[in-house]
Amino acid sequence: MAECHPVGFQWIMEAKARGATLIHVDPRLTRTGALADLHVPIRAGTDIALLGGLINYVLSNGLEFRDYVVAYTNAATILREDFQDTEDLDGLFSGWQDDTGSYQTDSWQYEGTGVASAAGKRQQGAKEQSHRRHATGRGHEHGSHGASLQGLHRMERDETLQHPRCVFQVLKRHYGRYTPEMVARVCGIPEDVFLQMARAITENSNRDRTTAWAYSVGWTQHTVGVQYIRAASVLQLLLGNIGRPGGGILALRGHASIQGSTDIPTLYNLLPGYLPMPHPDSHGSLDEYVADDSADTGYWGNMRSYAVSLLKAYWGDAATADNDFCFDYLPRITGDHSTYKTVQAQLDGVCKGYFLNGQNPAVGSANAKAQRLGMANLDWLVVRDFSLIESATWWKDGPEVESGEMRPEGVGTEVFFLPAAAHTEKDGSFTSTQRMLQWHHKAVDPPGDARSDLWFWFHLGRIIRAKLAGSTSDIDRPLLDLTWGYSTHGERDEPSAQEVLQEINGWTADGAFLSSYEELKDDGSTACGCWIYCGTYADGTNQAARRKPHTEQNWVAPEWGWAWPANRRLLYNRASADPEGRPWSEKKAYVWWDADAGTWTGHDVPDFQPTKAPDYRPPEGAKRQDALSGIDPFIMQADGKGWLYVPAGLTDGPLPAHYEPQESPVPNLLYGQQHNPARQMTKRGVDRYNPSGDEPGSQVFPYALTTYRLTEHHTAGGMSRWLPYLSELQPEMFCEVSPELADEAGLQHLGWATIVTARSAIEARVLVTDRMLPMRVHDRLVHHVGLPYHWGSNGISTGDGANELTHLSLDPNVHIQEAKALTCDIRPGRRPRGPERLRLVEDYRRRAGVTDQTGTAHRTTKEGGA
Amino acid sequence: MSASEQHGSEVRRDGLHGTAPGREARIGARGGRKAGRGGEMVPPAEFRSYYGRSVLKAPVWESRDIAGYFFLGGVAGGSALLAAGADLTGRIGLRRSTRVAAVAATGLSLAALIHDLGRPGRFVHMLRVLKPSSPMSVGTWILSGFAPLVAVAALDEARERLPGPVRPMIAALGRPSGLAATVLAPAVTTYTGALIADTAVPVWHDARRELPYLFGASALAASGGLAAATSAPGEAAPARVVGIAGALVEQACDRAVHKRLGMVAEPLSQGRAGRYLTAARWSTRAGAALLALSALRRSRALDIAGGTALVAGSLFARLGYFHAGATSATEPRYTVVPQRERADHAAKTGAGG
Amino acid sequence: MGLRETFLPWPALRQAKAALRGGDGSGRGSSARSRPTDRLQPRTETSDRVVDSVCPYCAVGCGQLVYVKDEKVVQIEGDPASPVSRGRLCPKGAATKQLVTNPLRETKVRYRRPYATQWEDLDLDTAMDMIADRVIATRRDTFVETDEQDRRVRRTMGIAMLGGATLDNEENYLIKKLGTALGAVQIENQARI
Amino acid sequence: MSDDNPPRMGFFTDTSVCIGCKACEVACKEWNAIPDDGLSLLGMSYDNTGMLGADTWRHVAFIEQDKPLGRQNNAVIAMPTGATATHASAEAVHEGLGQKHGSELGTETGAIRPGPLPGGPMPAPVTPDGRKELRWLMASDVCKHCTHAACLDVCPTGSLLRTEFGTVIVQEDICNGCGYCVPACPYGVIDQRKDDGRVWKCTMCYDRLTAGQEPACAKACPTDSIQYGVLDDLRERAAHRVENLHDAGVLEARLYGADPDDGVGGAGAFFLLLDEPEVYGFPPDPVVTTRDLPRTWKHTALAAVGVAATVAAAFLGARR
Repeated sequence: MAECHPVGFQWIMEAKARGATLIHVDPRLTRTGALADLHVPIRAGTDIALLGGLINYVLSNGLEFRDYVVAYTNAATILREDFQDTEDLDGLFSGWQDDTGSYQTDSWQYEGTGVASAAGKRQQGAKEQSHRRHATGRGHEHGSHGASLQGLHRMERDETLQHPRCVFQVLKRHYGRYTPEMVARVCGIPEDVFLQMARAITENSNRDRTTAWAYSVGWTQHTVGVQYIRAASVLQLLLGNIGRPGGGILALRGHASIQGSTDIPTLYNLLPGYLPMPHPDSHGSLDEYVADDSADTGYWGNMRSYAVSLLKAYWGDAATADNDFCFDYLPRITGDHSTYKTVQAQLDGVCKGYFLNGQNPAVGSANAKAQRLGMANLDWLVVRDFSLIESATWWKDGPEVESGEMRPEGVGTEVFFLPAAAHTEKDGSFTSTQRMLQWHHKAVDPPGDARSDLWFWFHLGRIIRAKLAGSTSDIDRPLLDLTWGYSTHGERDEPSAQEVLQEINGWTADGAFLSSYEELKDDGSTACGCWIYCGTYADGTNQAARRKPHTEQNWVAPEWGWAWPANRRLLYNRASADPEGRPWSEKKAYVWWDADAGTWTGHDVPDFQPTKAPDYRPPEGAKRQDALSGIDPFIMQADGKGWLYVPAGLTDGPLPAHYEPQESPVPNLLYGQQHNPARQMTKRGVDRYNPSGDEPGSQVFPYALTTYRLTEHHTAGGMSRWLPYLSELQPEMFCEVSPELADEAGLQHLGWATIVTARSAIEARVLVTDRMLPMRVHDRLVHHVGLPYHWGSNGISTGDGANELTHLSLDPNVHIQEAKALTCDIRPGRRPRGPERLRLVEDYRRRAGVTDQTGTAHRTTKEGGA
Repeated sequence: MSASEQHGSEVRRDGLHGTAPGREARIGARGGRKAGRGGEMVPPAEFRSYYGRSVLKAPVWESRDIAGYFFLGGVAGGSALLAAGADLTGRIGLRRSTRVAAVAATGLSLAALIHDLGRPGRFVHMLRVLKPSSPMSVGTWILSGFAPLVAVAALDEARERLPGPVRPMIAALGRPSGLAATVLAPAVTTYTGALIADTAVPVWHDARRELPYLFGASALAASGGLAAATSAPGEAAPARVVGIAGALVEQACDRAVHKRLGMVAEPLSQGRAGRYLTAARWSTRAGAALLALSALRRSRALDIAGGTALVAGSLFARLGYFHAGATSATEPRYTVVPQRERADHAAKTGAGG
Repeated sequence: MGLRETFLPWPALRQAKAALRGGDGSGRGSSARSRPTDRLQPRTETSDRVVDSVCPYCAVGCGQLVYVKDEKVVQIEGDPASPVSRGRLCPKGAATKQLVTNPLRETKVRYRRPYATQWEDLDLDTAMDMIADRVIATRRDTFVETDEQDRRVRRTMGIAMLGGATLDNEENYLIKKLGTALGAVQIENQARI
Repeated sequence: MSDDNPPRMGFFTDTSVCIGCKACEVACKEWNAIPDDGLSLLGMSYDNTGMLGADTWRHVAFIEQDKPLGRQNNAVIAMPTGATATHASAEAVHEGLGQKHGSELGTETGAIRPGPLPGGPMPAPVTPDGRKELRWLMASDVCKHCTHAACLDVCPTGSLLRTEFGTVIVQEDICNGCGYCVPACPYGVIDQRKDDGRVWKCTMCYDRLTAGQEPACAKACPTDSIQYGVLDDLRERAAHRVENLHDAGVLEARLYGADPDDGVGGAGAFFLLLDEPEVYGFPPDPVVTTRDLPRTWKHTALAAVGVAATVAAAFLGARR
């Protein structure tokens, strides 16, 4: 956090000044670790083993926050009899299908609920089909909500938590093998260090105290990335650390509006506000779409209002009840169309045109070579950035040109480079990592041809619409009916960002601005571009532009910017009070029930229906939020509970289990199953994998490799490698190794090293540092090679890109690459130039016996197949 | 222990309690290990430094300019004194050569000084203030007074070639100017010693007691040698005496520096500085011996050889001290070791810094 | 800078006066000041306007103040009013002025023809027109009503977009809106990476 | 200085909360429009700046040590470690950099010995007596704005001066680049910018101070490691801070430059350090050189008299 979010780190210091303990878990001692109380060195890619160890420590010592767990989580819920755990199947859950390489998830359901009980609501077949789909690559489609649950009232609970099939007992059994000794053997964390960490966390988690976890892509960029976060969720729910001040699991996101890019998604599987993109199998109409994805209970039950309002925002008057509000205008997704699939579509010649808006995949995306080869197969490419980044110039000076694999004269891609405007040159809002929208005002005009992306996309749409005007083709209707009348101003005809924000906020039929998503209607009388952002233009004022100084309001600072939803700063904050609505401790009071006033009150906007009393119990047949009781704080979930166990919505298991990364120097000690069986692989020549564990050839790539950022640079470098003031602080690519690895591999401080994987070979200057530690893992010693990934060949600070080495084995839920834990070899000296570089990699592949099939087996245990 | 540290902060219904600013964060306080081991410092066998980087900045001066400026200033001051003596004692030849030497050396030394400035055009800014705390400021003012005086005295030597109207004026001012210059001349020879002594450069600062004498003596050796070499043997006696006396005192001072400075004197005997100073020593000794011989034999050749050797010796000495200073500034041990000893001693005796 | 600026009133005289009357007689304080020093003012004071902004680097969302003079950004620093950052910035945030005023920024449209070895210049309007043509053509060529399994999909797999996460919400909104109307589904973002 | 001056302002740099982010370096450069000083990987941990100089007015030092930090548990003692790299790395850095200093630092890292080829004998990487500790110190260095400032004392043009805030600044319109201040500074702070000729150093953002604003570095510092304020207040706060850290088990915390009785009369910018000053590149016991100047002047005068007397004697003697 001190490395990549230094200004956020001031709050860690603030917490430390108030007596907090700071624990830093990382393979390297970073600038965070330098100031931590406890540094826990961990082998990259083993955090679930650590978190599982902590969960086991909590459960086996009875340290859970029992009242919280019973009331607010699904610990008491009983699971189906046919559910089988990794304990039973050597690392697989029940439902594994060898033929599809994925899980059938029926058996993961709660007892009494789920697929079978959905009859009568709609065609059973469609639901089943859809469910299968959910399990085979649609995990992310659920967006912000858990999957729907049918027959909630038939759900069985045992609040004594004794039933052998209740979630609590299943958890206990599942994590029973994650002992401190096992953590030490898998993660390389010495037992006493683990126990110190476990004590610190559990002693600090009770009625009076809370513990927070902060993570970043060190947890997400794995083939089991989603399960990393899930494991933290399980631990935090058990300890009562969710929805309470000082608790939580905080995603430290790395880009100014990366949260906004998810909320108002430029993601293939989502529409604004985490509405799923429709799928042809079960979304033939708006009704089917809503029926399939909306939950009966919880706030997600209002999905139709959100969807209809979005369609009204998109297509305005053209969207009517008669034409299903233009639902049919929406394109459908039929599987994974994520960015790495797009690269494959480019290689296959399917995808022909590509827009890069301030993105540099030739440096920043995994397997950079595949990215460039994909781009070389396009008809046209539009790059919008501040300078000529590697993704704009690969055709003339990329690594493939150097190696002779590519000649400019042989590349048919037509490339447009359009200079982009900076944030000071346009109005607009960023959504920060705490879900807060902050408006930035335009200060000056952009220079030369530089324009905002708002300008580019607005005018591109305008020109396209003009060129198509009069078209009678059915496929052009979505374009021509689109509401696209934003006003423009100034010499450059800059469209009004304010008007776009107004559309996002939404309005009623008579043009009044909405102030809350609770006002959204499903009859077409409201339009709203993103339901969770509804209220950001409440009262006709730009709430995101509010800047009341923090010194003039309380520490929650509700009048600075605007946080979704409904300006809540702490989600699920109903959980900060006990079931009766009193703070769990008067020392941790955040939101509480004011019985006299008959309303929830507190320091923040209560994340609950304001007048729903703690003793409210839903009547039979209640729907949506009304189906949740006064003690159900997790209002987006169908059962209102925090999910220790996920009965639906994940593709790779209802509980996190430790699997080794795609490439690991060791076999999985916990199970016979080596990898996440459901992980997504590319399986093509451009993306080969190193052998793992004890596979033959694995010793050719004996070292663990991890990638990261530095304080002084920004991701793929487009905003830092062209800046002298930042470049001089970290002037070139380097790798970090321990003195022990330096000795073993013959590396010299400040000398050169070549790092090799089955994909490529790069060179880097060597920093030999005590901050890297060898680890005793299993029966062997594991060394890490640390690589910052900022560099490429352009700009004033240059070097080889770490992403030349990374691969395209992905998390199956969200399709994120595993860039944080790989294997490699490292040798002294610079890498060979030109075609020799390819030969070196080829030689490594030959020695390791790498083929297209290496590392691609889904199931490696003999158990659990079907 | 602060209240917040003891009890932790609280979020009560009425707001936050027990907060403290982040700058009071107690780093590493809760790691659970025995405290203070980082404080149990075993005195390291070697001195410590930041990656062997220098603590000080070495002078940015060019050795040719600044060592040359010291040397030429010495020649100028000494020559002016010799010129006055020659004038008063009627040694016309000696007077002529020393007056010319004085003005030439003054001019060149000023040129060297200005040349070394980062902004030569701003030389005149030196005359904005007069700062007793700055030997360079004091020296500049001295030189500013000195230069016109030796210039007039020198013009007096070329009086026949001057245009008519100024001739009588120069003739009248020649001697008074030359004599007036002797008021400033001794300071011209020694202030440069104070100038480099008044820095943080270990060799220079530590030798602050000897440097004015050393530089003054070196000036005498150089100017005496130069005068002896450039005047008739019959008139050169005082020049020889000055040269020899300067040489002897310079040697004595140099020896005293080596002895008193201890390890900080190392750069004086190592590397380029060591080579210059060895050359200076032999050259100066040879020059003194040759002039002494000439004092007995009155040999023009011996005067030229001995005088030149003294001039060279003086120049080498300035270069030697210049480079030794630079080295002592660059090598952190000459800064750290004596200061560490001093600090440790002060800590032991409980004395303040 | 003339001598008048640096010499008058002559500091040495001021020194002398000060020595007599009390004050900076040593030439190390007020008597050595030059006129430009007396006139010094921070450019945060002399700017024409101050614009509220937000740091464009990571997602902490530090408040920034952008100082503008003569329609140029002359300084960017932290906004002390922000409850997030309290006026502080990291090295990247502190380098924001260099980011937006960097002479190394590209300000002209560049165009590379298929199989060409060099860039060419291109007029912005022409470029927009050409891009619009490419989008229309590719879309028309690749738009399908149904997929190979005869499912109604109404989409094009021929056009993809990948955005950085420094895009504003409003920009993302237009990208998704236009992209969706075009029938493009491969609309992706750094958020996935 | 007259009575209506504002109180003396200063920096307290508390290195115990420094996270080495270098925001101070960048904020300083942005505000003062200082040129970059070259791109080279120095290998001094994460320090690629090297030291203060004409183009670096804030410099963050990074020191990796095989030593513990207070009660911090870095787990190293329980890890299968071999010998520490800190000394060997420092050696390699020193070898590569040679005698380069100041503004030269930004240019090149010098020749680095190429490593041995693989295939040779492998030294045992892990030994029972391997490294047991680890701490990573970071510290942002800056001009000390000494009470008795040698740079200011020796400046012959009056370019350097003490402001009404008690800080020391260079007047860029006056400096003629004589370079005297450079070796005069006991901390090696001020330096000449080669292509410009003048000397430059931290001004504590004098222009900002005149408008009541805090210096750019202190404003940016994310963790308040750099604190700006009335010097007396800062000294008080710092003394309290040291006590607090000692309480917390960080017994090695000590102040540097806070003592008004030290060799420079106390620094206007002082530090809380976790090791001896020289480890960070500071002089252990700096003294303002002009403290000794009066005596030196006496010797100079005596020497001048000697010179005059020698010449006089030579002529008097020769007359005989």
